[in-house]
Amino acid sequence: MSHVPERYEDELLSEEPLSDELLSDELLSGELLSVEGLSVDYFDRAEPVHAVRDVRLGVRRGETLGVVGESGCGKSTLVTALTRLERPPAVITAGSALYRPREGEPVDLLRADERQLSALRWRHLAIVFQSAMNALNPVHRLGAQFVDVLRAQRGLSKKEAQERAGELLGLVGIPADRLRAYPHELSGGMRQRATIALALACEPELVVMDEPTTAVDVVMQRQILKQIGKLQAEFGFSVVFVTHDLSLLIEIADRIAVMYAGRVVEVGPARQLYENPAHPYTAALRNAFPPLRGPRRPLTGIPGSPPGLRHPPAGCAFHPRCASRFAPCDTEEPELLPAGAGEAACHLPTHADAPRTEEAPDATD
Amino acid sequence: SAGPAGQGGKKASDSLTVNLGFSGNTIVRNFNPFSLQASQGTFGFQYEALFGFNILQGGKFVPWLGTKYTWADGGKKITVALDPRANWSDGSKLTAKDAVYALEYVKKQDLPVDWKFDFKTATAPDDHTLEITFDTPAYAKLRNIGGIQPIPEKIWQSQDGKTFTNPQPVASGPYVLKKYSAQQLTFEARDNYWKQKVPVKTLKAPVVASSSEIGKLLSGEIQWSGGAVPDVQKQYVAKDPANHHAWYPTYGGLFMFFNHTKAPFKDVHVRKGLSLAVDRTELADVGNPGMFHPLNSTGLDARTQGKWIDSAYRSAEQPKAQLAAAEAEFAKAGYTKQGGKLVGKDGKQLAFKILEVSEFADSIQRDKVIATQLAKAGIDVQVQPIASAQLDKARQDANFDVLVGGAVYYNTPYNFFKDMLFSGNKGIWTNYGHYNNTKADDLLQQMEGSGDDAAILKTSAELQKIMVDDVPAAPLITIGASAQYNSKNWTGWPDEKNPYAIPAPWAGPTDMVNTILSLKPVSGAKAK
Amino acid sequence: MTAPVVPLGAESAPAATRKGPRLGRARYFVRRLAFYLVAAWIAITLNFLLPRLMPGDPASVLIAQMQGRTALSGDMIASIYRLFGNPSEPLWDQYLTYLGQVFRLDFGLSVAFYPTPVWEVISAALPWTIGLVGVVAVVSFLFGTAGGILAGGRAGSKLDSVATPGAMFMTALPTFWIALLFVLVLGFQLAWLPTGGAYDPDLEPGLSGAFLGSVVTHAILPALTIAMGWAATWYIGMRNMMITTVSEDYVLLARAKGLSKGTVLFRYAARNAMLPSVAGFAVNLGNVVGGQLLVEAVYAYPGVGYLLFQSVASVDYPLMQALFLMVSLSVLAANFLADSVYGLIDPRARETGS
Amino acid sequence: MPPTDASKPVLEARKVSKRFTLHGPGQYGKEVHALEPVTLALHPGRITALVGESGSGKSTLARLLALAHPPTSGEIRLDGERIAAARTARGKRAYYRQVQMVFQDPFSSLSPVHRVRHILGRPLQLHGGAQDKAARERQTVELLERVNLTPADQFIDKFPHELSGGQRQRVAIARALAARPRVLLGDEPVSMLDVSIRLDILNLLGSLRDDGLAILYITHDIAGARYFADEIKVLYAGQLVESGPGEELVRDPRHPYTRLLVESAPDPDRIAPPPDPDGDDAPPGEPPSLVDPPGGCRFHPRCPLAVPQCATTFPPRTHLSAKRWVHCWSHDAGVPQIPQADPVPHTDCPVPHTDRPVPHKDKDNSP
Amino acid sequence: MSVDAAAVAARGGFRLPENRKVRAGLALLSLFVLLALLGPFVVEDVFGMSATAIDTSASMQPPSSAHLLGTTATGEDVLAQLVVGSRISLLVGLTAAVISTTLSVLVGVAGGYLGGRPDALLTVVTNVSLVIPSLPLLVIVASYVKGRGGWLTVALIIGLTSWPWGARGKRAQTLSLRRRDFVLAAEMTGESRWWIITRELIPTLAPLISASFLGAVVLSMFADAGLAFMGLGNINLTSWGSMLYWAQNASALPRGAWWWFVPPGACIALVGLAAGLVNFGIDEIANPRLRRANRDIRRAAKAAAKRAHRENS
Ligand SMILES: Nc1ncnc2c1ncn2[C@@H]1O[C@H](COP(=O)(O)OP(=O)(O)OP(=O)(O)O)[C@@H](O)[C@H]1O
Ligand SMILES: Nc1ncnc2c1ncn2[C@@H]1O[C@H](COP(=O)(O)OP(=O)(O)OP(=O)(O)O)[C@@H](O)[C@H]1O
Ligand SMILES: [Mg+2]
Ligand SMILES: [Mg+2]
Repeated sequence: MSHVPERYEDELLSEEPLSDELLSDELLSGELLSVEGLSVDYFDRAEPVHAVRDVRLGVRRGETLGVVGESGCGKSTLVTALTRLERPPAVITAGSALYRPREGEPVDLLRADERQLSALRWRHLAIVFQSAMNALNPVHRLGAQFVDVLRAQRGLSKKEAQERAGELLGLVGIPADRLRAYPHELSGGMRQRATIALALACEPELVVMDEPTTAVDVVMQRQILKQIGKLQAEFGFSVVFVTHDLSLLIEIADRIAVMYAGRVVEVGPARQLYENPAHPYTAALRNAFPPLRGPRRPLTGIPGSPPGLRHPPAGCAFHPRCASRFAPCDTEEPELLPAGAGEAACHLPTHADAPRTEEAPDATD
Repeated sequence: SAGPAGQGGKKASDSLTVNLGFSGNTIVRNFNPFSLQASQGTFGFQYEALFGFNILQGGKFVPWLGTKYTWADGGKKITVALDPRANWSDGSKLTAKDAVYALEYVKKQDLPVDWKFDFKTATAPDDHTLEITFDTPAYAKLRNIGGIQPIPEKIWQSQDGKTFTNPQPVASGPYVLKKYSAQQLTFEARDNYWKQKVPVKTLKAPVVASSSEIGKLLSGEIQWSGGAVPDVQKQYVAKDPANHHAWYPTYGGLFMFFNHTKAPFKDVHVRKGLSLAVDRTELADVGNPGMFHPLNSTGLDARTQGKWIDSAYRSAEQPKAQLAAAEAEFAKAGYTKQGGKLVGKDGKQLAFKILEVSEFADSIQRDKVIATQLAKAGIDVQVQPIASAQLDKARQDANFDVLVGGAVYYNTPYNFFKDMLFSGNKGIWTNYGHYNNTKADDLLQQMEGSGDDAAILKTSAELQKIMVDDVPAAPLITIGASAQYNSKNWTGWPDEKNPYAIPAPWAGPTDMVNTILSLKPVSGAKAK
Repeated sequence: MTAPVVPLGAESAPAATRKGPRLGRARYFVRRLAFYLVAAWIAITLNFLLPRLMPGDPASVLIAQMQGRTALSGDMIASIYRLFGNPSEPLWDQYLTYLGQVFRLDFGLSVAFYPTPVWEVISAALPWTIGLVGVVAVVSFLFGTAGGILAGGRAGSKLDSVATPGAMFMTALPTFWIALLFVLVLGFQLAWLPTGGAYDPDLEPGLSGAFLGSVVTHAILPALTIAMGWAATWYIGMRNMMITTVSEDYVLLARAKGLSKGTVLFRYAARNAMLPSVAGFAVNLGNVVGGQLLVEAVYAYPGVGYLLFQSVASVDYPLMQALFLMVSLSVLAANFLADSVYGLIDPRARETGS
Repeated sequence: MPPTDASKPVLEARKVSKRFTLHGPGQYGKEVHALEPVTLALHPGRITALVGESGSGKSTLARLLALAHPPTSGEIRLDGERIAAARTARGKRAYYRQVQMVFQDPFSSLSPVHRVRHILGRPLQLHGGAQDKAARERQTVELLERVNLTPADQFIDKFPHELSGGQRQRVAIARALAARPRVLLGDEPVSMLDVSIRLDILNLLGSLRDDGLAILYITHDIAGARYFADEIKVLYAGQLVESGPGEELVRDPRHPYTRLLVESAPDPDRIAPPPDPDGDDAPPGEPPSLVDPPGGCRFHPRCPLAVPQCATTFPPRTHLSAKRWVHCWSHDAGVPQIPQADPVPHTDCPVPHTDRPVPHKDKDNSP
Repeated sequence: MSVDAAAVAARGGFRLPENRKVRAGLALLSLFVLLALLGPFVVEDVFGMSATAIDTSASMQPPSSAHLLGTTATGEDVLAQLVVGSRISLLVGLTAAVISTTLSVLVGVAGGYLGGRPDALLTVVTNVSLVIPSLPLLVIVASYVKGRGGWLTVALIIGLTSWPWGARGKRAQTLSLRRRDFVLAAEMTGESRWWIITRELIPTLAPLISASFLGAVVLSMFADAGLAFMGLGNINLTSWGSMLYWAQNASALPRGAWWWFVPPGACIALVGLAAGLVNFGIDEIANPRLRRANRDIRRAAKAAAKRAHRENS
């Protein structure tokens, strides 16, 4: 509801208007959503968890932006902060997220008050969660969960809302008579598709999907992805798609942001990322997925494990696991700089004394 | 509604609220005078007895329905004259036939009434004369005879005395039941009461939980009560000395009963030792300091029963514990003190239990004090609370060590001693210890046939000697009929100066009714 | 050959199982019912065995006690033996006659309230308990739960930081001791409220305003005493459930949908968080009948709990036995009801075969 | 250890099936037909992958093999000998000395209250004959080193919650190895781990295979199975539908379900979007209810090739080559059971898993 | 409330939890245990006070320097009684809790682990015992055996009537543990059932068992006090419950003798509070969402949020 846990909210009600220069500057880029310097901490103990650190990210109209990273690298924290759904100990400690709707004024989501937000919610900004079982209210019928939002956000009558809900379910291949079912009476795949239909209820411009298919089978996953693609083509919304399955993203995303230890370490077009990763982590990640086709060859994972975010390693957070680390990696934090068609936060391309191997040792193909 | 307003506003002086001490928190609508479960208020206020004795005045005769009695045939025949004014609450006359009917009724149905006694014949030569004959001299039954409660035949003839609950009694007493609820009985004075005009028009008897008794007394919500108010002088009287009164006249004594069928209590030295080890002054001060005092060693109370005590024993009292003397007695029984413990020949410490009724917290408290006192003599005493029915059984079966209990006085010491010493009373009231002494039996036999005080006093002296020398039970302290009353609206209560009745609202019918009929409204109270 | 096309509707429900679920549900229900019948039978049997297993031969104590008070007819003695055990009869025969007597609800006469039949004594006390404890149960549930919803919905708010430690403290206090304190302070020292009984005995029981007012003022202290502990319990349970529920994905989704705060809090979070409490509440209703033994005793409130207290004090075995049976059976009934009704609030519990 | 004969199976399941009886409200007394009669053999030095979607009975089969459930029908054979449901503690111990399991979730498969020392020490004591403390200690260190938890003394005194997921899974594997088993049953042993760690663990298992262990590898991930296993078996709704060498099966799936599985798997190398199995946008349906499963081939309601026969009779096994078979009526329509020539040379296990030349095959036998 | 046993156990074996509530609760409890162990010696032998010495001249005295907590109606020293009484009260509480916890662990864990017929049987037994109201049963049984036996009898009765809730909870916990693979893994290691129950399940459940044990101690102490208050305890013993009983019977309440019944009740309440703290603490360990960050952290969070807000503008 607010970007600070509710208990701090009272003190933050005063709102200052956006500065003009920022607006005009950003408007040029044509991005639907521009995230700048976003940091999120979990204040649960004396030492907070720095779950998202200084993230810059842009979502273009109509595109699918994939966000990938290992477990615990801050993907969910990032998207919940963006949609202003962060849960209590999470505090947004810096940054802005400028949202430019097709009509109306741009809004900085991170500073929008409750009123502004509820105007944006679901009509502009919808979300799909990982586990559909948990995302649907178990004690309400499926229909009711469509109807309440349609009535609240679109002002439809109950009857109209019911009809519309039926149509929406139809979009994802679920017969309208299932509106009367309780969530537990639906199969996992149907529930997941239902939540996607729900996300589209108010024809939003941006749909954030946090691992929407991890709980379903590959077959069902494929089917759901196909449906998302079709709906996206039809309605033209942008998708932020969070997953840790890089091979899946490469297939479906236009651009991919790779996260590691709370930071975006590389962003770029999907194909480029696959074929020509700029960051050793991206390369290593790619190589951790055995290919479905082609010759079998020995693969190795990434040695070590992701760092804790309470005390992320100094310098590049990946350096303890990186095979091509060199002098500055453990002290200087690399910035996200243009690399190829995208950007990467790595010292390798920018430092003169970087070890000049053709490629990072793991990233051979 | 808390506070004095509960008395009923402007008509305050017409009514009085009394705590009759209903057992349980609800009143059972049972006014059958032959049921021992009869609700309080059945006797006295409604059913009346023939006559009574005021033990506070040395057993003075108190006429009631019967105005006088005469013995004939050496105690084998008694004639009671009935008050010709006596009538029933429905207006009809109460005659000697009604008394005869009650006697026959109880006999025929074998009802468990406490005044029940054996007789040969009971007749009513005329409406106001009752004649009862016996096979043996029956002087000692006078109290039971006085307790006879006549009943109107027309109502009772169709009833089973065991089960009839008699919800709306027709009786001869000053009050009739006006309203019954499980929480309160409301009595209304009869205007056709035969004896006199009834001063208190409305008598309310609500249920009062013992925990709230003192509060209600203090607030004036109840004006007459007989509960066990702890430290009544400080807690009640001192709070308003002009109006709050507490008088606990002695009506009996508290005794430590030994089980005479069981070692080591068979040994008189043990009994004496135990008796010597008790500190009676301290005991008297437990709970209600200043209200009780140590008993005379004969078991009688020197202050109220003094005239029956043999001159040799007039001042035989043992207020303080005499541990050295006790130790000497125990030594005679083979007990020696070793390291603070009184140890017998078998090497074991003298140890026993005092059984006590579990509901009586104050009795348990008192027993615990005795236990602590005896502990000083090196004896291990535990108090064990048990259900009263179980206690009855334990007494009957002589299945206990020591009990502490009360014995009550009557018009003469005969009943007292018979209760306590008669071997035929083993296990029941109050020869709990199964005391068996042929000499005592003979003496009692002798006394039963004597009609005059001098003869009674002579035999009694010998019984007193048995009490002192053989200690069948150890006399402890007096017991008093606890009564608290408020003189703000009503005066004329019995007190030390005018002990015309025992004022406890649970006392005998004549005492209780005598009290209520003697009250006078305080003139100022009406204006309030 | 054309492949059989799978119609979309085929996903909706496995048609072949239409008959199945109902049968399954019936069997499930029958099993629950059987369980409660077994439990009832065990309660009844326990009631039979208790006095027979206990030391002190209650039957003869009872007979001795009754004989001290009234002349006992042969019938009554027989009845006492039936209920409390006759050492001379084989246990099995005793059991059968006992069962017969139980089914006729014949528990004999109360000792403490002789000669009132036990059931009459109980039925006089029952309305008071049901009235007092029942109202308190409902009210404390509503208050406790509502407080828990508000506090749990906004963990860390003022309400939460004040009420939660308070409630924790409340649950740690022995209820009868609170009753004692209330009696001392509110009853005696401030004399604000009556501390004994159920109404002013001067008043005519009826529907008069004065009488009802008196009933209410007499009920305030006992009610408050019981309600504080219960409400605190409900509060804590609800708050913790709420905190857990509020961070469920479906609540987050409801927030994401831009629904109003109230809708999110109540329709989404509270409704789900309440499920365990509601289940607990129904079970708790069974305890209503048992009353709040000690609280009723402290306030001398003429309900079932106090009755039990009195029956214990006056060793009224017939009354004790009947009370125990009655309380047991009501708890069973309430549990059975709770089991059966739970499906109404939680659709997952009324499973249709999947 | 008995001599390892690569051609003879160590552990076999012969026509085992499993039904579970349900107890909840609304389904009381119903049965889940979790596994239809399935035959499967594990060979020394060979990894057999079992692939199938969720609920297809993979874990059930693994648990039957681990004697965690008694089979409803069929039998389990160890070294050709029938294992009567080992009830006694001795019987169980003897069996578990040969067969061990690695579980999916390393977070729940290690007791939270014991240290690594205890977790590994117990099986060593029970099975390894390491009775005295010193021997136990030594062997524990060896085990830790074997699963690359070095230096071992850094890990030996830790509680599971002090370890990362990958480290925990290594401890779990070490525990399984402590009994020196000949069979390792892995029920999705890496699916809960981060991608970056998965390969390490799989490579570790691969090296154990090279030591002669028979491994059952259960997974969702067909690409992983191809990478790692020697042969793949595909389970659908409790029925084994296809089996074959991994590479070949993925390249040339013969059962319509296998094909669907392969086509659905993410594949960055895919140039064109996968052909829609139904030709249009209709979703390919969902796995059937196992309480009330469809008759015949359970895939028939979703199968694009289904014929009426499919709904009534489960197709018999069609051997496509010595190592490949499939259960599908489309392969049984009177055509010869075994194709005349099998272009894929089958070297017997153990198969070197590196750079095995896989001749490309264009021939497509599917209808 | 369901608490995940393994989640609790996973927080570090048997070490003292860092949770403040747990620590405060345990500290308070240790204080009372210490009081019960040493208090009577100190009070009786060092200060020469007596819990039973009667002094009718000093009855019902409010706290003074001679009697720090005043005296009873028979002039006993309330402080001495309080200290001496702590022993019996805790003894009854502990013994009853040991009995009921042992029973509940045996029944619950065995049932949950063994499953099948033994479980069905144990479950029925538990559920039946559960629906048979324990308080009236307790009271009635106590009234039958009244006065026979000492504190042990009372403890026994309480212990034997109060196990079913615990058993149910432990069974549920065990069932959820049973689904965890480490139990299966232990079986596959070749451990015996008994070993698994005693070395795997019970240790894992240990934090919960100890929390429920503390709960049982408190409930037993409440029950003991209640029984004593009704006069169903052994009145020769001094316990907090019997103090309340005597106070009630001597009308301490209407007489305003708060010093007589407030201290024993407060002691019981404090022990209750201590166990409550431990329980709430354990809940928080198991379910971190219930935990509330301490004030410093909340302040830091607030400051960070504010800063972010300002910077953007
Ligand atoms: N409530 C919380 N309190 C403290 N730390 C938290 C909390 N929630 C998440 N974190 C930490 O924040 C970091 C990022 O968590 P997040 O859930 O965003 O990761 P993720 O990338 O979505 O992981 P996954 O792939 O497992 O969903 C993790 O290190 C996690 O431990
Ligand atoms: N103990 C059980 N009682 C009842 N049904 C069971 C039980 N165990 C498994 N099943 C059912 O048997 C079927 C097969 O389950 P199984 O766990 O073997 O599937 P799986 O292939 O391992 O799935 P996943 O990939 O989700 O682990 C499922 O429908 C499951 O619900
Ligand atoms: Mg996430
Ligand atoms: Mg599985």
